[in-house]
Amino acid sequence: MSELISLGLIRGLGIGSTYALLAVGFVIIYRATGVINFAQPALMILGAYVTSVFATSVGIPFPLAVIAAMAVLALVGLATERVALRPMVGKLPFAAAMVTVGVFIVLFVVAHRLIGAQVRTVGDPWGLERMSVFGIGVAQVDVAKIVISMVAIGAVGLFLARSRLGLAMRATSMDQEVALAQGVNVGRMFGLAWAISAALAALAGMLIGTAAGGFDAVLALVALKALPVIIVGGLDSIKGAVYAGLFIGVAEALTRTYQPQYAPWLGANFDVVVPYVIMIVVLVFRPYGLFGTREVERV
Amino acid sequence: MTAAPLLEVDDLTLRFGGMTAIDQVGFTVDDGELFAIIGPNGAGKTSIFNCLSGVYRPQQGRIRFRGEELLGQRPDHIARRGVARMFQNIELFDNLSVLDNLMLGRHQHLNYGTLSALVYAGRAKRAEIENRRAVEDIIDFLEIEAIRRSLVGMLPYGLKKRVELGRALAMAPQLLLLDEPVAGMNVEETEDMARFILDIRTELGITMIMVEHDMGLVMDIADRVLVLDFGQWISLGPPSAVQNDPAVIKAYLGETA
Amino acid sequence: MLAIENLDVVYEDVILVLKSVTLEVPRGEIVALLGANGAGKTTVLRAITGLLDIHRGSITRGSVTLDGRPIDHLDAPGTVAAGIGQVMEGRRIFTEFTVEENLRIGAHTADRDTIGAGLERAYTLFPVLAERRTQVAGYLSGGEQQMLAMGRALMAQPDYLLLDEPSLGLAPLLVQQMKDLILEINEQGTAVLLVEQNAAMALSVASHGYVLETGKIVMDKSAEALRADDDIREFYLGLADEGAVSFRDVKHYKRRKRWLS
Amino acid sequence: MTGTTTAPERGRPAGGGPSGGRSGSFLGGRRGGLRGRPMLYTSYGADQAIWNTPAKRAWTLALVAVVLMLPFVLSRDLTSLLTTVFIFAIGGIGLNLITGYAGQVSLGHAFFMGLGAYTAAIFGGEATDSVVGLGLDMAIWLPMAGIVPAAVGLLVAPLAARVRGLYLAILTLGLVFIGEHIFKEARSITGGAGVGRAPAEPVLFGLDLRARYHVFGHILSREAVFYFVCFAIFVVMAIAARNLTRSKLGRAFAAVRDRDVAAAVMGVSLQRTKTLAFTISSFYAGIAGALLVLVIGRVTPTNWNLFLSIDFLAVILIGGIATISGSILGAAFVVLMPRLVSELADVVPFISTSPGSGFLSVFQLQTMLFGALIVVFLVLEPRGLYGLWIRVRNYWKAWPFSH
Amino acid sequence: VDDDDGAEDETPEVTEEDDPADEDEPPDEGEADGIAFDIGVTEEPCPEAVNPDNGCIYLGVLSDLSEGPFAALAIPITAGQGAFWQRVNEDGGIGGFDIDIATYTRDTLYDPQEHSARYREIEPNILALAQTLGTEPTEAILSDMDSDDVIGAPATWWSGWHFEDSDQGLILESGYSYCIESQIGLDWAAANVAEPSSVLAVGYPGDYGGDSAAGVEAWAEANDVEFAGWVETAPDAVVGSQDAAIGQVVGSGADVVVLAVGPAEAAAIVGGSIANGFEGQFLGSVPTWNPALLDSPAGEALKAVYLHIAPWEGWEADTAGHEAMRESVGGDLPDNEGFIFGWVWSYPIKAALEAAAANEDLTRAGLRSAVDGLEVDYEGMLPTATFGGDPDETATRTAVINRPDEDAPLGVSTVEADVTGETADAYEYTSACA
Ligand SMILES: Nc1ncnc2c1ncn2[C@@H]1O[C@H](COP(=O)(O)OP(=O)(O)OP(=O)(O)O)[C@@H](O)[C@H]1O
Ligand SMILES: Nc1ncnc2c1ncn2[C@@H]1O[C@H](COP(=O)(O)OP(=O)(O)OP(=O)(O)O)[C@@H](O)[C@H]1O
Ligand SMILES: [Mg+2]
Ligand SMILES: [Mg+2]
Repeated sequence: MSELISLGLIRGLGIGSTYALLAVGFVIIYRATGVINFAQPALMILGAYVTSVFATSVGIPFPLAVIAAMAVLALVGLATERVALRPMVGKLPFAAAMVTVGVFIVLFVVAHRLIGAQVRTVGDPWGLERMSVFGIGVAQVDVAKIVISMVAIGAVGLFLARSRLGLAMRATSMDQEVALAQGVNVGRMFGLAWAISAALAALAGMLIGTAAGGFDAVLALVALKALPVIIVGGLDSIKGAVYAGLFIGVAEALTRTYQPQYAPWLGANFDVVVPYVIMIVVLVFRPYGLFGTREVERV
Repeated sequence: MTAAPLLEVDDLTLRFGGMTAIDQVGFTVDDGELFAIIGPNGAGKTSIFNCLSGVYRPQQGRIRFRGEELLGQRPDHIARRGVARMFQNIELFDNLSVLDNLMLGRHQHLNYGTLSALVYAGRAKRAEIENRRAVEDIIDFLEIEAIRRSLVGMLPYGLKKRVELGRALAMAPQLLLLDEPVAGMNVEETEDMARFILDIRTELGITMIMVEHDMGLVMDIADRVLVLDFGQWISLGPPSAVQNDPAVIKAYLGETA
Repeated sequence: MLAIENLDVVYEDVILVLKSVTLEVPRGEIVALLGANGAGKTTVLRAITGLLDIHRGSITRGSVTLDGRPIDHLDAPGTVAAGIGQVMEGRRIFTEFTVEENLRIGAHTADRDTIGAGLERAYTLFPVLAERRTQVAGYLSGGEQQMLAMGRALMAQPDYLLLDEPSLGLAPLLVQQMKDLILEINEQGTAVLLVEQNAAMALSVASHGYVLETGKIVMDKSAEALRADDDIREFYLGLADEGAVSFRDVKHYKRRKRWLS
Repeated sequence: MTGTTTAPERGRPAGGGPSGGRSGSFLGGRRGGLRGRPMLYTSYGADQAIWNTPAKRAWTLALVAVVLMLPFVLSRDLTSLLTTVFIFAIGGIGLNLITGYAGQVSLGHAFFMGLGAYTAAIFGGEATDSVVGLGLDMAIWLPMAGIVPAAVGLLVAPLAARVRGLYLAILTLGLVFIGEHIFKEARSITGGAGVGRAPAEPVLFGLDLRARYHVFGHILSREAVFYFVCFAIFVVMAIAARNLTRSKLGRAFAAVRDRDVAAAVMGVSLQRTKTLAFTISSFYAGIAGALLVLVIGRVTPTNWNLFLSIDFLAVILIGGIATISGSILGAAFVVLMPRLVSELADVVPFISTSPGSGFLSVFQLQTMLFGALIVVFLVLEPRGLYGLWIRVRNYWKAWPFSH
Repeated sequence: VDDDDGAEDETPEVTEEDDPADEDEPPDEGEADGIAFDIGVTEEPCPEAVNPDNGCIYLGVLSDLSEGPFAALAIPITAGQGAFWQRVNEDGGIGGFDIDIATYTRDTLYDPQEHSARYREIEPNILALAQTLGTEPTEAILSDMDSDDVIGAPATWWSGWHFEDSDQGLILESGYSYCIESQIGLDWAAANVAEPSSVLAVGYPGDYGGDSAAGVEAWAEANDVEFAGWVETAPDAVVGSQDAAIGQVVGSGADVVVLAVGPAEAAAIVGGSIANGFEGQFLGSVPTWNPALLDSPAGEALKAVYLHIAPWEGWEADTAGHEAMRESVGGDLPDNEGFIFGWVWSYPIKAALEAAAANEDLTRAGLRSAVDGLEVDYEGMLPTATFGGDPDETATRTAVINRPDEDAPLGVSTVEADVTGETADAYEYTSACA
């Protein structure tokens, strides 16, 4: 029972909320620009690295280090958009997605170069500490993941739904030319989307980098898990990203807790493919994910 | 009127969520007729075309074409039965040449398989050449020889409309659906289009249904006119009768028709 | 006054679409711009509103001025701020936004007070929108969407309103209503540049008209003079000497008219 | 009806060229391509041919001659590299068929390549204690390496045909991950992760392709022998793909890509067309996978990952979307570029060839350049190398009137 | 099909060649000081020659030098080899030749495809491979190495390299195999920690984890102890986290867990298991250690319950080889133990070159034939090894047990050196363990 809760549910919600964080980053860029940002994993690991530098090498307090890292990554996102993605406005979304793959490759090399072959730690205060929630022992880091992710996502969601910039960003995503004609500076909206998304990636990077053995550059690939998440949730739905992220996190954690025992024939590390299996099942029934809007097919 | 009509639509109803786009509409179209559908914006005219060509699945009703039920069939099956159409917003393949667009209209007449396509000899080659001839006939008919190899995306609006008409003709249809063929055209272009439509009827003998807001055109060339409003049938008859129907004037034409 | 002088516009660096176009929209007036498909009418509007570059077009010669101040270097947000609103071809509303959100985004550059005033003006001009303020705009009928687009353009309280084929695809009844609306908006002090295929409608509201043919202004006359012009009557209004011609009697040969300017 | 047509000028297609062109028939001439008027065709057949101008024919022949000469002058290592180019071109053509022509973005190419490689290994590999193998001839295992992935493609297609755009891209990405898991677990076929197995034996009609042969007094290295075999396979498959794309199926692919609803109303079955695109593309992928592992020397389950799929997307994007020749150019670029960079590394400052020193290692430079070039290409020349080639060609055609 | 592939038309005219010698690429054959040589050996001095009068022997290095999974180890390994050969050159080289490994060092990312492409690239210019890292990548080039007569030193401890079947006698390994390693470790733990009632293996699939796990299983069988199973995991980059392994470790109830994973993964498993209430002992295979782990959240846990097994002693050991190695870097510390690995792994190639030079035959064939019966002196770092005999007799079966220690040079200090174990000694070595 306590295994179910601490290794299954809480761990699952913890990792799931980081998936949700990453997925929201994907969704924001997708909605603003119609592009899937494959550079997100590299931004994430750079975020972990910058946090690590601020918190362990520079030695500023951890919360400040995290905020500083988010700011730095926001700038990186802004710059990336300006240099590589802005010229792609109005071209095939698939080509623009491929540009982000190119950006990923470049940033990933940079991350490798910066992080080096050795492992690093982000300098988080949680470590392997545990705490008791309603009498059940859970890892502090899992609780931190859930709380921090949900607060960040909530803030971003509120911003998009309520603020004038949020409205303009959504308008941009629907029709760039018309948004321009309303006086919306479309370029700035793209930049903003990238900045927000990169900052969220940095936050997710920090949370994922809290692994007990530290992190190295290849850990970036974990961010790919957010891809099945956004498909299950629906590419353009923030709500979907959150629900699907949590759901997939828990499904994965339950699989890894119980599958080796109850369904060993599925093979070692089956949990790795669980998100994709869920995604395929969902797509069979809903080709636009659980919360995604159907493309209007009018002729 | 002889024998069974070419097309019989019965009790057609289409809903989107709570909104009823077509409400129990029925009509028939005879062989060789030029039938028009008019009505205010959002009356459901395009939706009827979408039901006829299988793009939308109406919730209820019957669509019989030459006695065969079309309802529930996939669009490509319906196309094979001989129903072709022009779209309200041009739906050409912008990245292909005019020739390829028209050859696409011949798709169902090109009878060869994948393997012979891979080899491109014998049957495939023969079929391509034969159908190319048919397409050249249409190019001739519509006077678009000069733009044969142009990419469609680069053509001006009026010519695009004509190419789209050509593509529908290439399908060698028995029923041709025209959705606002002269929208956005000036008088001169409208006259050209009217001429082509009349020629299609007299020279090729194809039955047509036309949706159009240009009352001048509808009243001049249509045989019968169906008027819809909010998805509902409000009038049907020859242009002169419909034109003076008070319900039509109130819903659609306004005081100056 | 909004003025265009000797304007040349080129797409993709090679396709010359506007050739030395000159036209003026005086403050508070309605000016019609007529022309066949592909003549370049929309391009004229894009040149004014700074939307050329996203269509890979550019101005190669000439100027666009607003009250004597050049505005051809401004981007789209800049022209909106300068007081030019526009309704684009084909309505182009945000289908997933509610009616009110659509209106609000039109006031993106304006301050809070203007938004309130703008909303009020839009809802009095178009009572039907007020009824549907919380509805998703995609479900409005074509005519209502057209009104929403006009309301949205008015939100920033522009001095000049550019309308691109507002009657396109509208039923005859709605064309009537559109005409009345344009007059009403104009009476409230907004100058209108009306781009139309539907010459009859345009010339019945405008005080002055221009005719654009393959990128050149071929006529520049008062609306009255245009209505009386034989060529305009024949090719734009579809009226022969004895009145309307039946489409059934159109002769089957090319009769493209070349204008002499 | 006109029997002759004159194509409009070859430059920008906009506007009207000379119309009619009936005069062409007076000039006679059975095959197209009259001297001095290369764009004049006297029959539809000649118009539709692949090599429809004498210049194209001459170029192609010259190119083939050079390609056949190369192994006699190049080192074994470079010969192998060029063989890899042919194999990547086969895979690239396959991906271009589905993604470039039919518009279905697939990140699953690596999975189908893996399937091909393992099918080949089952039919053509040798059995050991740990893995199965039938040891059959290449004449059997090579077609099987295409057919089995094609069959799997056929199975996957119904789902893939339902989802669109980026949803499909990520769905196919799922195939790669799930495939990798299956490859790791199916130990009796794949040897398992970290172990792998030997690939199929390249014995074609009883001839061992790993041996050296005397040909016309020359000795062919084993790399050269395999080079010729791969070249032959590549040529056949490239021509077949080119044929496909100019047939009704090619047009149907484009129609489904650009406007699927309209295509359906034209009588094109979406389901059938997408399924076909998937199946054929998987066939090409399978063949490429089976041949690729012969160059590598080992089949490992982790080889068939996202990055391999990305390499192939780079092939078609850098080469040129929806062109066969573009796929070939792209393959050459993707395979040869890293080598070029490492050759140049010595002259570039800050780049180390020894570990732990310098600003970037050669590999990092290669990878970074690869990424940067993808960005630069897509930003500057969306039609890729093929587009670049067209520009250069048009420039010279217009010479001396170019500006 | 109307194709124009002339290649197929030529095939009927070919005749198979009977002599497989490299006639197609006449090497710059030569002789210097009476020593015959062909490929990869020149009379010209090496690019940065220590002895400008010497000729040059070029050795290749195929390693994981930037972004592959083992780069953290591979970079110091390669540095260690560089230092080793530098010393050989400073001592006058071999048979009148200096040895160069820098010119043909290539980064292959632990990727078989890259490995074989790079092998083909450098093959025409090298005599042998000073390093070929990873079992899978090495197997990808093995058949080419065989036909090219290229021998090499591995950077892997797979048990298969002991066997002619698996390596064609081309691979000159040093030290124990993972399979023996885990047995010695368990023997030692049983004697010095506590007699276990259940043992568990956790590792990556394949040559590394698989080999290690086979040893654990063999040990359990030989000692009549429950084998709680083999938990297959993979690097964090693949599985995201080690949670799955942690869950199984905690649930297994094993007393001793043998780890064959990467350093970060080892730390995560040890730390995570302890945090979740696991109370057993961990033994880590050679590649599980990295000094940086002491600063990770798992540092304390590692110090408490983790012991590191190594094939030879750490940085400070008191042998002639260690002495020379420390001297080579002049008091600096390498990043990790990889440097020692690279150094030790170089001895067999040096011995082979010396033997070939003594035979006056530095051709590839000559070098290859020198391997059989070759005796390698490790200057005390390892017992003398012999190649070509019966592996059951010749395989090395000694290890060193280390523990994490902040104060020690590379984060570990020796608990006991020259460890042997009953089970390991008795293990019947007839084929690769996995
Ligand atoms: N795919 C769809 N989803 C939701 N509503 C739809 C869809 N297609 C059509 N409608 C609605 O159905 C109604 C009828 O639309 P339709 O396009 O048939 O009108 P129409 O008569 O062709 O009008 P117009 O003259 O403006 O073209 C409209 O209210 C429209 O908004
Ligand atoms: N982005 C573009 N790139 C290239 N050519 C263009 C582009 N946009 C328009 N054109 C061309 O410029 C010419 C003028 O187009 P424009 O849209 O201004 O005409 P219009 O008078 O508004 O026509 P319509 O009545 O169809 O709206 C047309 O020939 C059109 O093909
Ligand atoms: Mg309609
Ligand atoms: Mg226009």
